Amino acid sequence: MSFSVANVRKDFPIFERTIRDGKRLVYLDSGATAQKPWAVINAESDFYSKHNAAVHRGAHQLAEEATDAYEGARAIVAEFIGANENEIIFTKNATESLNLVAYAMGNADKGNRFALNSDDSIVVTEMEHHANLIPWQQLAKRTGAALSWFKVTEGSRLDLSNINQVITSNTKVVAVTHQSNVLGTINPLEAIVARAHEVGAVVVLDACQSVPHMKVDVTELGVDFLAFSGHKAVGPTGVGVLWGKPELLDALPPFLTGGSMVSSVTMTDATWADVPQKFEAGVPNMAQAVGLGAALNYLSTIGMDAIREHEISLTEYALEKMLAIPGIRIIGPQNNVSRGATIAFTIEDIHPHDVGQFVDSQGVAVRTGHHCAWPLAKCMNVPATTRASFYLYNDEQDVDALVEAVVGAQKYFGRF
Amino acid sequence: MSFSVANVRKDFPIFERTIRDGKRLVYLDSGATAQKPWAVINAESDFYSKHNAAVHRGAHQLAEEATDAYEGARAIVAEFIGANENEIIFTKNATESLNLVAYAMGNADKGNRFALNSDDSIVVTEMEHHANLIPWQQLAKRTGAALSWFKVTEGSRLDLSNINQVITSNTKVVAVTHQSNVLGTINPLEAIVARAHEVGAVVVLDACQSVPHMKVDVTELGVDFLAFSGHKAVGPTGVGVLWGKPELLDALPPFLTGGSMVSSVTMTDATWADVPQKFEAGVPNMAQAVGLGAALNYLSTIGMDAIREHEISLTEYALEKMLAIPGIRIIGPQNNVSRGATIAFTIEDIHPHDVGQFVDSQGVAVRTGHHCAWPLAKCMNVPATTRASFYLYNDEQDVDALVEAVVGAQKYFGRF
Amino acid sequence: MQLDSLYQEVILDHYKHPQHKGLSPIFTAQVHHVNTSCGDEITLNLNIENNVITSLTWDGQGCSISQASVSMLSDLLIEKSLEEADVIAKSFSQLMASKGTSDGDPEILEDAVAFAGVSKFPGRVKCALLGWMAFKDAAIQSQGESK
Amino acid sequence: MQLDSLYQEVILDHYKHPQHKGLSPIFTAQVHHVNTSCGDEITLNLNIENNVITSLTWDGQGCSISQASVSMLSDLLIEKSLEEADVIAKSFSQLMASKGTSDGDPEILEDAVAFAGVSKFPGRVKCALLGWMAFKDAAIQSQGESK
Ligand SMILES: Cc1ncc(COP(=O)(O)O)c(C=O)c1O
Ligand SMILES: Cc1ncc(COP(=O)(O)O)c(C=O)c1O
Repeated sequence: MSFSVANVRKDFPIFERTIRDGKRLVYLDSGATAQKPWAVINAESDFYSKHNAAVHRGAHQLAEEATDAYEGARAIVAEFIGANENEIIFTKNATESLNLVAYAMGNADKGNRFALNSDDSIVVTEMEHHANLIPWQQLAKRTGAALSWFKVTEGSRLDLSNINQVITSNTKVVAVTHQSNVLGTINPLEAIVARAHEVGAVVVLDACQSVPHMKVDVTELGVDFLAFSGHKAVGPTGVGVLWGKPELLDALPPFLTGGSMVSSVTMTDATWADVPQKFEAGVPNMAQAVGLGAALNYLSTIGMDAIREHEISLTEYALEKMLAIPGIRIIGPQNNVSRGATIAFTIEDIHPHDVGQFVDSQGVAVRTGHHCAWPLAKCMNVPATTRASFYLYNDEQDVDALVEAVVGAQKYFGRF
Repeated sequence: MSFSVANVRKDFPIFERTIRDGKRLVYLDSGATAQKPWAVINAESDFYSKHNAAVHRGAHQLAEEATDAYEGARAIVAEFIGANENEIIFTKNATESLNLVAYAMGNADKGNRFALNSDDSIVVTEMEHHANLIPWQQLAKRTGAALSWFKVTEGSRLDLSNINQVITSNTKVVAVTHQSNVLGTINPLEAIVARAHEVGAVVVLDACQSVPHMKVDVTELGVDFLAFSGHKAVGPTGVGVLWGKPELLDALPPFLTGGSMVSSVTMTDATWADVPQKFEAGVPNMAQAVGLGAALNYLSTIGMDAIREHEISLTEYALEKMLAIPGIRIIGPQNNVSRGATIAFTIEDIHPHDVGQFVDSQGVAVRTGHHCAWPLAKCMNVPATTRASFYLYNDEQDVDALVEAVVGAQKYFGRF
Repeated sequence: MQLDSLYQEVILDHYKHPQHKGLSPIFTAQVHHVNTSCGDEITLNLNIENNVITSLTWDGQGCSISQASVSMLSDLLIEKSLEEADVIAKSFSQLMASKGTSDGDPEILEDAVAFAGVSKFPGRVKCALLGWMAFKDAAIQSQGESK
Repeated sequence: MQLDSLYQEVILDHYKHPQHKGLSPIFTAQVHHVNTSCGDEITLNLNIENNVITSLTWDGQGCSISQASVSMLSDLLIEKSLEEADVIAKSFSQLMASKGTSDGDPEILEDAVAFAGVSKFPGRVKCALLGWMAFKDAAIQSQGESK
């Protein structure tokens, strides 16, 4: 139930390099994108060098092999989140997955269960990443539907006290993040799912920050759609996933149109293939899907529960060490309850960009800014924060390096 | 001005393998997807193993390196097609590029130059790939605009005799392929561009089958938007390109929304970043863009004019050899004028699927079916065809292997 | 030659001399199926009386595998009860899913065991199943009618 | 330490003691610019009389680089003609684009040559340019007004 970080790091070639004149790389930006193990890099290379061909199309051996590899990856993804193969759609990233749902709903004709009009409402939260906010703003604008949202409490939790007023009988969609990419807060979903389903709304879960870090089972969660990105789960860039309940994917109109997603085509009209092909227009990101399969297999071998445990104990350690720095303010839960290994903070009035630059000079890679969650920054009343996010290849030494660098930044910018 | 195919093949690892019990791989399916040289495979691997980080976002060294690599790739693409960097948008494939334009036009508010209504018309052609047909069908349905098209002549050319009736003063968009992926026909664009611009319409060029095979210069062509896929240009899967004239990209509303494409965001509204960021929502397909840069550099080193010359002479040879097979019917121009190295055919009444299977057993990879151009198949009056498509790594020996295999199929299916 | 395991004599024979091709005007259900990846099409007329398949005719165009498969299907299923037909259809589906590991049950499938080789060619399994999918669909429609 | 080439004393000094911060009510143009990648904001009030910058005040929040840059900008440009300001702005832009290969012209840029080190940090060039972009914009607006 536990693993050696030192061994894990050996699987990731990037840790063989150094930063800023020979410093050890302390990579604390996995919330933006994760590093890649050889298993993933080699899976992509192998696909290109041995089996590359267009899937589903050719009558030749390479096409058969490519199709097997691609559909095999779909099966791996399905198993990883407790779903069936034909419920998995490959996209280019979670942003596309979420846009897919929003645009496809916008394509629904009157009478379709997803058709929205000015009587309807869409619910989001104040802690959404732009990717799970703006597509819904735009859908609201296109259809005339109202947009409402759950607020965030002082304790950095979703305020569900008014759940019955926010999710009403007019609500058609509730789009919510599983784990905030800024606060680290893991949201409780039972009440939201129960209320949404009570009023006949679907729940769209942004699982970008959860699927890579903990065991996620779509059946247990009870949500209707789920999106995540491969690149945050030690997978390749250029591949994301949308999962949906099969009857909903069936009812949902297509989004991108073109080759491979049709049943028949005339000059003026087209009918659609079955799910998942209906949602995968064009030659797919085959090598990237195969790489994602390798990534999830890699994570499974280490064990998602072990990864979650590791992150919990690392967060425990980090919170304690960081809260001891004078002048620090942690933006997010101060305790280690229902929270992931993402710690955003400000330090006195040193601008996050300057903090980030200083810690970078020490080999510590963090992210600074509003982290694509601008409304959240505004409601936490910070123009920007510095964010450290941990993953399976980080250890307490990395936390120590961060703390030392932050203290160094305080000294550096207080030097006159 | 010429190159050695034998040397080129050494750059492509897939040619080290064999097919169907030890047969030499004769890959004639580059029209579907091209094989990848080591330069491309290594560019992706290197990105992951040495520079991987989220672009445009981090304040750390890896993020700087990743941004340099990604934006460097944009510069390579721009130069390759004679454009400027900020006119290049990375997508996941050409299908997304074309959907982007169609959906973004659908997002245009009244008054925007791209807004369409029931007075307007969209023009396509009968030889479009589904990717440059169905998005326009759907846009027409959403906006009420009419869809009309150029027909294909008996000689497999666009029938432009009625150009002034097809492109009218109501026409807002003319979407046309540069080279048919079935017929091989290269379309003359001057008349279409001139007429479209005369009536104030934009020309959207599907350059999937041209950019990989010949020198394409957007300024010379005079079109307004151009789309192609990386994977058909010896680049990675999962990356495509949309180019557009800068003033048009400025005026075009965004398509996918989310992180990195905004200027400011509140809970209810958002404003957009400048082009190209406006059209690149979410963490991009960084490694794939970098791989595409390497692919185009590889092609440039060989020389696009040399590649085109090579393909012309190979087509000359192939047409002659194939036309000599009794019972063959070539679907596309029989001569070698304004045509690419794609040869679709039927052979007696042997079904293409059976032809494909037989030639595959001989190590020859071709594609069979309607090639995502169903209306074209109907208008050529063939349910399906067998298609051989050639690229820089093919030679006359490959043509001979194809011819021998086709003759073999005739024998095999005539064996009783 | 591996190809011969795909193109068995009996398959090519059915392809060249298709059985029950040509649509009968009498049917309890008519269905039209298309293999979207290659464009193969089939129309199938099914007639059921007292739970027995009294006529099964078809028309269509496609590759040798899809045409031979529907031809054999008609030979096999005519005069069978819907329950018997179901057993045969299931057995055929299993054979197609076997990836070359099964020889098929000649008691149930008779000549159609010749399709065992097709299961080794994933790209062709859909061809072999086209007619069977159409039949399944038609059987459901017929039963709906007769209720 | 490489970092010191970024954070020159004079830059940190301007950051801690910003010049001309606090908006004057008199202006011919007011602009608001945001660095979308980090959220830095600046409001800049520009007053032009007879083609001369008589007042340039600003307010905003951001990192040391963006704040120091606009502070130095105001020191540099006040009392300059629009033509002189344009020469200075161009020179600063060139320095920022130099990727560490230029030391900057002290005759034109005075203390602002301290930003030479910033050009080695591509992630920070935008910060240094924020105020200058705002100024450019304000100058165009002011000229529009006065025509
Ligand atoms: C002419 C043409 N247009 C569009 C496409 C679609 O490209 P992709 O599937 O890479 O999006 C293709 C290839 O499939 C093509 O040949
Ligand atoms: C919570 C959350 N949602 C959505 C996204 C968008 O993911 P991507 O940029 O890979 O599409 C991210 C990451 O950027 C995220 O952290």
